[in-house]
Amino acid sequence: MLTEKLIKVSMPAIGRVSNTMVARNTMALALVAVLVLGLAAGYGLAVATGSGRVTTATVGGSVATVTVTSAPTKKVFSIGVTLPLSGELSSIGKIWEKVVQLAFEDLNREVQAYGFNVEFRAVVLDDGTSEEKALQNVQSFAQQGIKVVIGPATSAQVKVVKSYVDSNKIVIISPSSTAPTLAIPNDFIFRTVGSDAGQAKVLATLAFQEGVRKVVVFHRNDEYGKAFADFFERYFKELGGTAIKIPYQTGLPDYASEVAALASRVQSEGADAVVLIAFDTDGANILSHAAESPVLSGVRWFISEGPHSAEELLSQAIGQFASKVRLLGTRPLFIANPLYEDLKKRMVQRFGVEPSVFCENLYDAVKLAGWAILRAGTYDGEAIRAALVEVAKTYYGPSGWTMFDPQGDKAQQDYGIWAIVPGGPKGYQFKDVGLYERGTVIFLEQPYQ
Amino acid sequence: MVLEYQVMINTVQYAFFYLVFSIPLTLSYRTTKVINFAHANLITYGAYTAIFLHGVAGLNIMSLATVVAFLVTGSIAVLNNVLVFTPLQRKGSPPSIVMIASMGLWIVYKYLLYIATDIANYYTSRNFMSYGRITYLDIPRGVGPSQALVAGLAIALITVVSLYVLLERTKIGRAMRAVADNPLLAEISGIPRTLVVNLTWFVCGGIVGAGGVVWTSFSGATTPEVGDSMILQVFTVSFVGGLISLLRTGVGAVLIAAVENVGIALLNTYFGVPVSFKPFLTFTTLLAILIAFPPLGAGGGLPYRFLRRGRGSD
Amino acid sequence: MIDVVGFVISWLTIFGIYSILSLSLNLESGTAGVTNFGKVVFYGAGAYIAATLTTYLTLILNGVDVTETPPYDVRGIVLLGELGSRNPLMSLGLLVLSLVVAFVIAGALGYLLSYPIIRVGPAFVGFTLLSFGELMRVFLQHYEPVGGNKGLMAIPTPFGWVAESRVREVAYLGLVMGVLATTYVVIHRLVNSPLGRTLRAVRDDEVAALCLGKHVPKIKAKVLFVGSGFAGVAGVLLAYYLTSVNPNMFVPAVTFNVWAMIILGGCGNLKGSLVGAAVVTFVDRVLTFVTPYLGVTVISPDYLRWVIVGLLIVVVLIVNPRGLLPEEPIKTPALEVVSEELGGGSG
Amino acid sequence: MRAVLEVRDVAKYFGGVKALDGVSLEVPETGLVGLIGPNGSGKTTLFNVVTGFYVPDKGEVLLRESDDLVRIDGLNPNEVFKKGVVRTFQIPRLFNSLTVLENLLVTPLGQRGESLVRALLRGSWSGQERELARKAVELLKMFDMLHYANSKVSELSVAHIKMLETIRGLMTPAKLYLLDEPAAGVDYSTARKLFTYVRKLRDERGLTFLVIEHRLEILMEYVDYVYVLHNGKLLSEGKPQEVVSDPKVVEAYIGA
Repeated sequence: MLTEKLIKVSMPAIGRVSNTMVARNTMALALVAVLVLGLAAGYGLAVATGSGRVTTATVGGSVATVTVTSAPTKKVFSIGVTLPLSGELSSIGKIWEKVVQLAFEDLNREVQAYGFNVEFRAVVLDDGTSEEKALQNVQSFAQQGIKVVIGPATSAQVKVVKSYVDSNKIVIISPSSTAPTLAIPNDFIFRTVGSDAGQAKVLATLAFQEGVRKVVVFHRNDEYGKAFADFFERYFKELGGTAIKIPYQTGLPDYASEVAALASRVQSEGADAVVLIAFDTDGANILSHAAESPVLSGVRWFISEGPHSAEELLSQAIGQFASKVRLLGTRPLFIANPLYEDLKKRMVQRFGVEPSVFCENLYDAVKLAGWAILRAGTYDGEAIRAALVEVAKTYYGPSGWTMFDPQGDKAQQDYGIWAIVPGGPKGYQFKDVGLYERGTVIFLEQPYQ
Repeated sequence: MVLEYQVMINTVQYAFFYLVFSIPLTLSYRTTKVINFAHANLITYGAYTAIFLHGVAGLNIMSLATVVAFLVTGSIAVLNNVLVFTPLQRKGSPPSIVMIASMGLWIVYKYLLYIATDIANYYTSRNFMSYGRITYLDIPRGVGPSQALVAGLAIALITVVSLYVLLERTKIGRAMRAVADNPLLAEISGIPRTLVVNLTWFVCGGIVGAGGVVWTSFSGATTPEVGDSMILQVFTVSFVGGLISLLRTGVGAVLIAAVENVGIALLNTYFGVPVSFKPFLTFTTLLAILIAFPPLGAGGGLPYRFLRRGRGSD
Repeated sequence: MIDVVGFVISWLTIFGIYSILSLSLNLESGTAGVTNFGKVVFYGAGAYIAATLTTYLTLILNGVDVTETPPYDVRGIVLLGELGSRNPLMSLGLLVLSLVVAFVIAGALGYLLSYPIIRVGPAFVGFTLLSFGELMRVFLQHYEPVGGNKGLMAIPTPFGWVAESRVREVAYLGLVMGVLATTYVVIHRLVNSPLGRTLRAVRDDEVAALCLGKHVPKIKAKVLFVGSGFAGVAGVLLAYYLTSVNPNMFVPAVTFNVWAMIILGGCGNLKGSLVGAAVVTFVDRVLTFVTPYLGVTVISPDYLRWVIVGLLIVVVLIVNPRGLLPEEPIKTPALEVVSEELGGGSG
Repeated sequence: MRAVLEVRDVAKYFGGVKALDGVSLEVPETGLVGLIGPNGSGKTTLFNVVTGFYVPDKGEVLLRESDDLVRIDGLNPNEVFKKGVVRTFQIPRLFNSLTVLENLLVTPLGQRGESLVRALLRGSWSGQERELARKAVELLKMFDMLHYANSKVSELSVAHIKMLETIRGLMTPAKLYLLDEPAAGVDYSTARKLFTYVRKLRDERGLTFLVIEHRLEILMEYVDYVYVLHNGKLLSEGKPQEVVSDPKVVEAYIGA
């Protein structure tokens, strides 16, 4: 609370400084000095909060205060969290930050309820969805003596930190990296989400079961999209269908040309469905252009987990399009899991946002990290790694059972089916309507009439 | 023809956007000789003016958004000129230094907008990092062409016609052209150069911002990166015009729009070239044009600098 | 307790890599006046050359059939992890090979790219190179032998065979500092020579230089060869440091970061490039120790950092375009001749 | 006397404007020739054609190479320089961030230290550098500018800037020096001094000059032959006193 106020007060002050410093030679230097002083002050603050017996800890978020009233000998464990608070994934990252806050509160309450006189503290850093920064953050954690890090988000970032964490024995738990190239045994990388291969299989089953035989796979031209599309193609062929892959470039201002090219291809190939493998921004963009195309409105649409929970998808145009093309998506989800429903409810109550993709995986990553540290009994990377595997064997959280396979990835990932249906405050809402069970998709309800 | 009619519509739509974004770039460079990186911000700020009006103030009237955006981005452009470009030019800094300064400005504006979206997100809990298409109340819709096409056509027409009238038919326009052709001479002959330059910046900045507003009715999801991810294409279009000719810039807008829409759709449908090659196509076109038709005159490389009027001809 | 030694090692390593980039950019843009906004092309080329050579050759020299098990495949990655640190001689040999090949190929690329860019005036050069960077990125994304979108990972590092991680980090830092020193000496000598004088002349007025018989396009091509070569070397060092490369690492923002360094330090002053790189990388690193305790969520410190960097660029250019450190006179024996004359005249 | 430079019927058009319209002239060896004419008469355009900035639309430019005259029109400016033609500009184009000494040292061709590899080996070029520096010092002494050797161009007065550009050209032995208004903006006595030096160089070293100058009263004192351009055409030529008394010239100047 206090720090938040401080920031609010000091921000305009900095603004004033930068406005008036236009013309003087010394002002450039002064600005550097201000920055350095600010850093020094902040650093002093950091040392103070780190070493003193502080009973109020600010955990990541702006309003969170974990008030702990216990004996002064309480042991404090810091856990590093590197999140994409800026950059490409920042809209998800902001929600994740709140999940982290909630997870640490829950974790602390839980361990203290069990009688442990310890406190876990999140050290949250922004990695800007950039590889180099992810490494910088992990190094910074390591230099602060932190042995367990939650994140980074993308596979590319995990790859960059891998060599460093392996040699410095720091446990990395990524809640959202799904690249199959990271399924490597005996390293310090753990992932609390199933790989893309699993979801691709579910999506292929879903599409085939819905009677679709020839699909165009429209996918992000990045590691996620490419791997997902390859797996989808493989499984869909095994089932007896045909898949044509069209990659599209990411980071474009708009995807209208891509969608039009997709429409041309769908028409010329006579495909009966489009499978879209996208993130939120590009997914929403593509869907809203597709909604204007008669060709694309005349085929079925299936979507990966990326666009799920993006606000832009709940517009009227996309909602209508969804029911017209009977749009169905898959996502990692242990459906009808009371813990997940509880997390969702509390996120809405507390922060006014619904959890986005991978929130439950992130939540469980935090919990697992905490319990693994306690189980290890010593704050040492190798011990924690061993303990983490053991803890995960019996842990059940919002993301379901969290057991790791020999590669350190989530062994059993359940998948749910989602749709966009009328309802909710925005007119349309996301709804989980089915689940995948032993090779078939079972619908709990029919979303589209 | 297997090409979807949407491909054609997109070509026209993109041509409108490229026109509205590139013509001011060419015009401002011609008059002020500043390669303005911060041009990207003008697009983004135009779009985000509309988005903030919609998301924070709840207004979805395009004509209002266009006027506000025109004022906002026009003022930004003038501010850039008064605070940065003019002082630098007065000190005799070479164009490359001014360009690098505009790069600094670009960074500042870009991240200021990010900060603004974060603050807006904090207070409204809406996601401004990626904002869905805005449906405006005051533009005809329903069956037929989309809102963006109507608005795009309108704004492109208004831009072209008003610039033509301004440049060809008014005193101010003649002054602008005089400053562009020979700043020194213009000043000697009593044209208030500072005023003309600032006016140019205002008009150019404003047009780009207004184009940004139209963008929000077109794009499926607008992000604070919209201007940045389009800036290379916009510069490519202006380069086709050699950064001098407004007419050739217009041709460039159509050319690049066609390459990016018809070109990639054809290549994908008939040759299986991945759609993701689209940026590759654009930049190859740029390089090919630069190599085949190097710009002459001030914009040209050393071997072409003095060939303003062509080798022996013209 | 904060691990100060670890901090210094990691900071100096990244400082070293960025310094090589900023020194080479300073030669091109500060001394010779080529506004190179495509620095990332050569940096990326170097990184990819190191990654490709090292991963493929490690597998091939260990008798692995790369057509069966390519290094971007998960089996290849696991194998690289096992094989990469076995043979010190091979690791070091691959390092030297990568450095040499990266310098030559990135340099040649720079030399060739001077063809389109001399055809366009100063206004277009920056953007032409910038678009070329995007061209390269799209190409790499689609080129499967270098991993396509996946990129390459588990790149065996030159000192992978050293058991102790701290020793390994220090050894790598030593390597980076060695390369940095070489770069500095080479570029310092180039600047303080008749060539450096001609470069500055070309920067000041290329028309006048042309009239004095200087083949300006060729001179620019030469400079781009050297500058790009060193950028390639910096890329090699980055690839080994991150042990992973992918196309999206090499976006224009990297170039702008280097530009910020040379402008803050002073265009044309080599020490300024070092200072600029040191300040920027140091502030970035120190911020990671501070920001978690600020509890900021409304305004990201990263955005604020960029706003300040941008403002500093503008302010420095307006107030004093020469940056924190002004350009130094060219040191050649001619100075001695003149001071003898001047001294003799007065005495 | 053999011609060093021969311009034959050269024409250059810009759009509809005939900047040069069939101009022919000759500059003899060791000549000190003036080129005059009202503003916009095509003097600088002629320099630009001779030095390779413009390709003439018509006609030839020839330069002596031992016993032959060879065409140099169409060559690039740097190639023209290598053939032995050095020019200065009406608005001086000096290297502003370099010192006076450095400006002079840029000029000489064939500097070993300009090669990429040799630049790294100081020993390979330092001898030559010293030699060139001594030459520069000698020239600076001759023009009384030695004490400015380490000053930046931006610190010099207009007169010194003009002089420096002329001296810069003298750093290399050339067949022909084209000086574009060397005395513009220079006070009377300095201008005279400058022309005295030029004449001395011509007499002592046998150099050849073609000089554009507006200040006829000074120019006429020094040159031995004058060409007059008007509206892109040769209006008159001859010895200074002949030209001055030519009624056509007088009319052109008064008319302008």
